[in-house]
Amino acid sequence: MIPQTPTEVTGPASTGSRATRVLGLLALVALGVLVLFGLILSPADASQGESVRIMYVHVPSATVAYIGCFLTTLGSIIYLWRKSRWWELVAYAGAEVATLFTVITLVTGMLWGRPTWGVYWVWDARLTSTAMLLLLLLGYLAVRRLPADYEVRAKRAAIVGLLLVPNVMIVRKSVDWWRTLHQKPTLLSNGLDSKIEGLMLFSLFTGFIAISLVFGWLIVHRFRLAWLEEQVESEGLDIAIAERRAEALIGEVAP
Amino acid sequence: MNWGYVIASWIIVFGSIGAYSVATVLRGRRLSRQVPPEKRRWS
Amino acid sequence: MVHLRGAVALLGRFPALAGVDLDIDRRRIVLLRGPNGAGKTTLLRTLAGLVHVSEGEAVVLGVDLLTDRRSVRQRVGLLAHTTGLYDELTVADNVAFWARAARAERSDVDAAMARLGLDGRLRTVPVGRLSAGQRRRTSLACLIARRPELWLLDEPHAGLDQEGRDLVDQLLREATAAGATVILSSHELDRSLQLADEVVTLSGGVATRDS
Amino acid sequence: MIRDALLVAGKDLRLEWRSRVALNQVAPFALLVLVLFAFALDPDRGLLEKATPGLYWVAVLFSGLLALQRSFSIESADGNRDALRLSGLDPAGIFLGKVMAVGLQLLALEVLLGIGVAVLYTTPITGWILLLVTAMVATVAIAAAGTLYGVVAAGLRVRETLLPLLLLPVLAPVLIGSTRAFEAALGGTPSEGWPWVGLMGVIAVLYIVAGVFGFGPLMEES
Repeated sequence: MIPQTPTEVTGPASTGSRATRVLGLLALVALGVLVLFGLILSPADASQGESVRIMYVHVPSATVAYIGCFLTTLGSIIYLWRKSRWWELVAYAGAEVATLFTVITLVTGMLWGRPTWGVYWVWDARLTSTAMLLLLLLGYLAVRRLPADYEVRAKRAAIVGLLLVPNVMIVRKSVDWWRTLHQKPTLLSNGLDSKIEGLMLFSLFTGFIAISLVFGWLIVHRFRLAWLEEQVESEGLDIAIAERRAEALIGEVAP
Repeated sequence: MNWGYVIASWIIVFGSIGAYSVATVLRGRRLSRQVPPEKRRWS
Repeated sequence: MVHLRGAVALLGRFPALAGVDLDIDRRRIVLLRGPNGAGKTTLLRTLAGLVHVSEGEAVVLGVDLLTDRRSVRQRVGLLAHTTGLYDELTVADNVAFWARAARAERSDVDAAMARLGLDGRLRTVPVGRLSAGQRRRTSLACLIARRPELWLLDEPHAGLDQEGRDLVDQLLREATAAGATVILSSHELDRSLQLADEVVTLSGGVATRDS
Repeated sequence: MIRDALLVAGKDLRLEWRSRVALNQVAPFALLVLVLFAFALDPDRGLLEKATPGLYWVAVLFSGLLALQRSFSIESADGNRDALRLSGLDPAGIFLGKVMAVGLQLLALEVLLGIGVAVLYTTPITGWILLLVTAMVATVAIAAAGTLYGVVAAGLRVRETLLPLLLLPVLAPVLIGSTRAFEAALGGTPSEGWPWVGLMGVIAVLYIVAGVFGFGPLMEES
């Protein structure tokens, strides 16, 4: 992931490298194992029935979404502190991948809710704070993708990114308080806490491994893509200075 | 009886991750051509 | 007072200054000239500490602009095309706000307004209702109340009447007599050449000194 | 820093006083929102009464958003950012000054809306201490967060649309907290309201600190 000194002069013509190919292969194998255990080998839950299988992808997705947010805040802090563009791009990659997994978390949560609660949406504390998380991430991405100079975008986005994790914590706390005053239907306390064992636990574990590998692979590729985007933007600065100086020479010849 | 929701969730998970991955990789390939090799410092 | 060596300044990705060399001593009046787009305005904004110098050397009033731009800002006075004045506030409120922000004394504020002829009926007129020349006078009043060590003026004569232009020249001579340094750009060449001690021509983001 | 803050706050309030935009446009808008709620929720069915605290704070939030937009549109004149950077004002002072000015305008709006709610929705007012403390803390939180995100969006063509997107999700906990605290006060169980005041206090402090340290970098480079 760290841009290193070139080992060969001709770099790869994509965002891939030997390391990411190994990582990608591992992720694919893990996903295969996850399908095998999550959909075929593990039994249905006594109380939830088959819909417990949604948990094996839902819970890991929620976890990596939070990890992505954490990367965004961490990257933003280091960018503001050290002026490190590298970390700024990590923050950007983290936010975008986190957005993907937040959407996945929301959709799978709703699809789990329909057979369990009979409706797609209830104002469950976790579901609500995940929706708020999505809105906060979209705000960050809106600033980061502003049509403006890199410095302007990066600095403003970094302030928003810096406050992302504190905001997520405050929103979660407030939504928890807000809901728990009335009822307590959260995904985990309703389903998995009590009698999870054996193959089901192993399936969930496989889910964490597989989704984490996918997350890592996506972060590396998205980071490298952001790196390329930035290179394309700053490309040709030397040429621009030379052209500007040439203007001066022409000016001297023609008085 | 809930298999429909299970399959739908898994398809959405695998589909969206797959689509995002493909988009990222393809865009990476396209941009790579515009950047000189010495600035793509990974191997 | 001012020392630039190969200074590059970017506006976005455009190199508005493409390696400027410039040395200016204290108490001098220096005229910048050059065609539109030569980098005059960017040079003045750079010297005021508003634009980031990405390459080369840049020292203004003994402060290195590459490491510290903030401490220069309070000590210079920039008269730009844009005024930064609040349209809905009166002339007196505007001058008082900007001058007191720079820690000017109340008496300096009144003196500056009197000097620019803003002490009469104009005091209580909202800036939004002023003519271009009157706005320029208001900006100048804000500037002289701050007593800057380095005056940076982007076409100070533009929009002023005959009397106003004479007043500007007089203010600049007084400023240098009091120990300040002045750099101005102007298209009023006859008037400015009389006023200036030195002339620097900018073209394509590069400076050359006229002998 | 405090001196600069007072200078900026004084300037903003004087400008508001001279232009009277808050008085002539924002205040009537706030009252209009109250009337619209009454149209949407039939006043005879008791819905309005139950929802009063929530409606009140939604009205504060939306009219406060207008006041915030206004507070940044006066700084959007050509060259204003340059002038502020050259002025010698401490960026933290500018931030605090704008927070003060926006906060005072919000308080005025809240008083007006409070009178409006009491009269139009015939809400009996109880639990004064909790009501006042909630209003103060929520106002500081809204003004501080609004000013910080206001400058993130400032100077861009998309300013008017970007600010609500950034600000409203962040203020959702303030809306929840202030509404619950008001319900507790009006329902005669003030002890349930104080934890919410604490939560809003945390938000207010977070944004004051972030603004004091973040305003300087945000004023540069744009």
